[in-house]
Amino acid sequence: MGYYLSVLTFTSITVVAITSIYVITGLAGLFSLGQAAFMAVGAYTSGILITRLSMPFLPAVVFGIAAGMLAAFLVGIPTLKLRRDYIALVTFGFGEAIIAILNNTANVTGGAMGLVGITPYTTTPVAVGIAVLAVVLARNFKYSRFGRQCIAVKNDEVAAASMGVNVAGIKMMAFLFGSALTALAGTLYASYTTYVEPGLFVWTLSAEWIIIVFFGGVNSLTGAVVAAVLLGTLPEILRATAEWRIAIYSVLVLLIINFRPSGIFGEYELPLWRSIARRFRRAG
Amino acid sequence: MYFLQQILNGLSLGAVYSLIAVGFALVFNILKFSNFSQGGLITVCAYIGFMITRTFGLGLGATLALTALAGGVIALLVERVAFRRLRRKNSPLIYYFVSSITMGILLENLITIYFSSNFYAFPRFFARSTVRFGPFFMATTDLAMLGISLSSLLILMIVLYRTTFGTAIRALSMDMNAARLMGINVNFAIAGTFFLVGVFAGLGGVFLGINYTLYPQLGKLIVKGFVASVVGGLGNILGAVVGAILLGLLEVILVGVPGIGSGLSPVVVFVILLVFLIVRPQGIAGIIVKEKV
Amino acid sequence: MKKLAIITIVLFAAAAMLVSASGQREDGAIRIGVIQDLSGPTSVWGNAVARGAELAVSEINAAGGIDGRQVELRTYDVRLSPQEAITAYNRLVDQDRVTAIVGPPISNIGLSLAPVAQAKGVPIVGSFIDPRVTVQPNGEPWTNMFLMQPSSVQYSEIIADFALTELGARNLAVMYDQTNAFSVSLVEPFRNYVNAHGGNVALEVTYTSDDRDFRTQLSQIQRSGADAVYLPIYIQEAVLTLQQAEQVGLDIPMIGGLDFAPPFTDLLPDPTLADGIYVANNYSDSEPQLVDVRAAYMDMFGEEPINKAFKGYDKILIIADAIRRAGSTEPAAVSRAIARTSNLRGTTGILTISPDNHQPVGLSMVMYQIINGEYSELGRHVPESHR
Amino acid sequence: MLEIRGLDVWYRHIHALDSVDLSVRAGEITALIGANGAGKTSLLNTISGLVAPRAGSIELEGSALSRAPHRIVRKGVVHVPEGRHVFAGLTVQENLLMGAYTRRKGFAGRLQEMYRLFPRLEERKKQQAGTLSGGEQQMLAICRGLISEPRVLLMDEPSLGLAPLLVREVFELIQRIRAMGITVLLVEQNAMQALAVADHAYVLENGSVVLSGTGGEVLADPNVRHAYLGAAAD
Repeated sequence: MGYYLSVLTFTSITVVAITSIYVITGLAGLFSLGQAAFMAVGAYTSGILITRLSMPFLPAVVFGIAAGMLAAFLVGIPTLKLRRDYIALVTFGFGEAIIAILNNTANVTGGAMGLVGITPYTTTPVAVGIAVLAVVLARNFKYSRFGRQCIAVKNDEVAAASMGVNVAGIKMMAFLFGSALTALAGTLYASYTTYVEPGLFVWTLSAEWIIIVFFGGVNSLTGAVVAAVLLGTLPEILRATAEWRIAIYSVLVLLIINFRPSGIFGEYELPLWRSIARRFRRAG
Repeated sequence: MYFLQQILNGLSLGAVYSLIAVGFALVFNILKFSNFSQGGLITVCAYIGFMITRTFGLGLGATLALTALAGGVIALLVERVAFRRLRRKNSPLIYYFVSSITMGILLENLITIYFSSNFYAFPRFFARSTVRFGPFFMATTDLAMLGISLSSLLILMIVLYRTTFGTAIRALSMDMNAARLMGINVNFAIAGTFFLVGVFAGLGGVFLGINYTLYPQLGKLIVKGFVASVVGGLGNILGAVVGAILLGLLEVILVGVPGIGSGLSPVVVFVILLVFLIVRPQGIAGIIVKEKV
Repeated sequence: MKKLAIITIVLFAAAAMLVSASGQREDGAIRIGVIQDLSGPTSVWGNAVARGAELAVSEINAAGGIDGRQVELRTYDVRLSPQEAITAYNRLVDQDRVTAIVGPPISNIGLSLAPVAQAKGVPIVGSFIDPRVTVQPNGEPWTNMFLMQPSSVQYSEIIADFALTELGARNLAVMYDQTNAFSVSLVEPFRNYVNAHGGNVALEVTYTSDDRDFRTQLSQIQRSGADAVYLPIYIQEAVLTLQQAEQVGLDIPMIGGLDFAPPFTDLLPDPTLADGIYVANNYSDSEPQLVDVRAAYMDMFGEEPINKAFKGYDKILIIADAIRRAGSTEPAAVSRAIARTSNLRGTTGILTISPDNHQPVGLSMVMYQIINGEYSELGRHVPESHR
Repeated sequence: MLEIRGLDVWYRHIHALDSVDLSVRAGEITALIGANGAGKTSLLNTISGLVAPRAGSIELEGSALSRAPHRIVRKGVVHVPEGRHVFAGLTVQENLLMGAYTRRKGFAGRLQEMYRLFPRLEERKKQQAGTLSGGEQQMLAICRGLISEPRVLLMDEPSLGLAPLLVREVFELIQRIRAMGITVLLVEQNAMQALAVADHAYVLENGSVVLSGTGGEVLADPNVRHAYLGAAAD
């Protein structure tokens, strides 16, 4: 039982992270190779507050999210105006810089030896609940005015601007919202494993998330969430294949990308979600 | 004196990065995405080179040649498996990126599966480990690497700028459909480019293996090539080399700066990168080559 | 579109069911878990530990098993991820119902497993060098975490003492990887010991795991006038360091960590490059039982065992010994027995585990000097304070 | 020379060409006119292999034309695309070299012919094509198509965006190309001028052929006059 619960908890945390990538990459078309660093910001902020100041979970999470958003704002201001190829590079550089800072402030963060003894506040129901909340928030964002503007910007910035969309503003909004979710995933993670170290948040993790979103279908939130669950548990399912499992995983992803480039879900959304969203819009 | 020696060190580090950055630039030039499968490719090549020397007991030259050839062939396979279908379906660029990262993970893991219960290293190819020029010195492998990367780069330039096939590759990178209308076999030309990328990965892999021993994550270094190639101007080959050498110099110099050292140099590199991209978004290449941004 | 999605989900569900059904225990066999990095950046070590454990189990089974019962291994890859380690641990405990677990040589994995193991009760015998893996912040040991090699404190004290007493060094320099927990954990105790015993750490220089050029750091060491330099670094960087030290002209004595143990010199372009290096290893090649294990390993896997393979072997010995003494395969009983391991002859030394901190007691390290590219044994070294 | 039967082209959900029949006779100029989005460019792109048809056949002198662009060019069917699409970073001479990619033998001689045809290109042969004026680029694009000595030249909007004087020059050139014995399939928005030089003409509307005949017949059609020439006549 404990085994299934731990898989469920980690999967829920992955789902939170994936909704953030869905918002940033799927909706706004921004390509962040340093998103894992925002997870680190959330994890370390909450972890330090909990261990050093004995802060309770909820305020620590709030501070974690706020720190993530602040970092996103600072990175976003100069970056989001650049061409898209450069956003990947700058976020990548930011990720490396954050890891360097974490390693170099050992008296606060524990450096490479990590931050230990974070109180395990994240229980399975908390993680699942927050995952559901994150998905609902992302869905509402998608069907809101801002979501539609994001999609317009992703498809054609010039056209979107000519229709009166504040391109830089909407990109910033998606980046802030997404990074808040990433930081949230980080706070959950820190309070589940009770231990974080800088090496966990390298760019390959950001790349893995992007792969998951594309696997599910970059235009489908349903797809992203389902892919997070499937690919999050796949290494677990393949555990018995030992060293082969990551190779099998990669082959599967290559097959999907090649033979079904729109991901397994394409642009499909669960009808239920759409109808709820419609009701939301009417109510709002 | 110390400073000049540091510059020499930075140059040799830059030579390593430039072998990688050129591979990035070549693919970006044509397909407009950063090909992260190159890291896996380099790792595979390093092990292939090692197997070649171990099995046949060959010298450096023959090993390099055979590995470059093998690298080329593997790169053709990578193109076939990871990118050809995407191209046929006109997929957005980000799919190429996802495909390339996944391909890189796959290659790295295949190496892990076959080789990862021990460390391996190339035999020694040079009798003397350093070459001295008066008060300065340079590692023989670094010197060889600098020499071979510069000469292979020169050959690449000749191919690209002096042959019809090379001109076709450049034409392709500017306007793929117009190139088709000229009767250029685009699949063939792209395969040819990947072959070149594989050749560079082969050379790079052997040198990285010689210098840094063999382990499955050897290809991790490609991130430096990525930074260098973007700073150099996306898809510009000469720019990528200059970017790589500047990055090598910068890193070596930063290590010697009190208060920064190696630990905080990623932060400084990030800030410089950011300022650079804001001030000069076309990359370094704008200065050197007038060609496309 | 929907069809493909549904097919994928059904396939996954079927696979998941198949996997969870495979957790049935075979009658009579004792099951031992193995958590290692079979992929990821530390896969070389993980695979070596797993193979060493495999060898030990095959020998135990060939000799009739433990109390007549065969031993079965369950090996899971965790690719240097605490997340994977926690789920792998839970799976070994809940699905596979193992008696004990062979842990990895990676402290970060140990740190994330300690609280889980405390809660779930199945012991882990690992070679996590960080003392925080076995001892809680309040000074109590983590009930189910065990270390079977010198901790980073014991280890760096052995080396510091060796440098001060045997080499007569007073001014020491340290170069380490700031991004690597193993490397970092070996610095502070070294500095403390040296400073407390009449020496002085003149210079500490760092690099990061992405760096490939250490010549600047090595020149700084050379200019610092240190008598000797301590290098608690990983094997790839160790190879680079020696090559570059030669270029820089740094030729003061170097004292290496475990990564300088064989097959280190084989990785150098020229083994004599390592001449004059002092190395601490867990075991001595001259010890007779090691010869047989090495031969058996080469027989089984067709290659030389590295240091970590012997540790994998010994971890199984400790667990098997504890099961025999406990007369039970109940994890709690086995855990208590492991805590009372005493004078067990392993390949890496005489293993005694202290019930107070779950770390080995009085474990010496065998010192070597590399001469003409060959390891020349200087005997075991134990500081006064460790006896 | 070129026989097109029942050609159907789709872009995802858009039906670009709807069973188009069309024949281009050897040695003639065949004009294709129609409004924006009528499918003219789609038709040329399909002939030159850039777009794959869902149904239909394209035959060159009685044998089916390959679908791979480089084989089509080798067969002598060459497409001068709309918007010129010269290789901006290549020099003028390199652009022409690319034009002769499939027929490199005798390139030097044909290069001189092209330079004789357009002395301005020779003056600028070392200059990057992107730095040329619009008219020069158009000439370069046409020369690049001609230099492989095609049998059929597909020309897409060669007069687009050019000053009136240059437009006249282009149409004179088209007639000269016919005089060289090269068959021309011409797509033009400038219907009046196109029809004036065309031996045969087709009118496309919403992906279907709605009218065909000799240039004069089509020019005389009242609907055509109303739809395409109204503005020009005023």
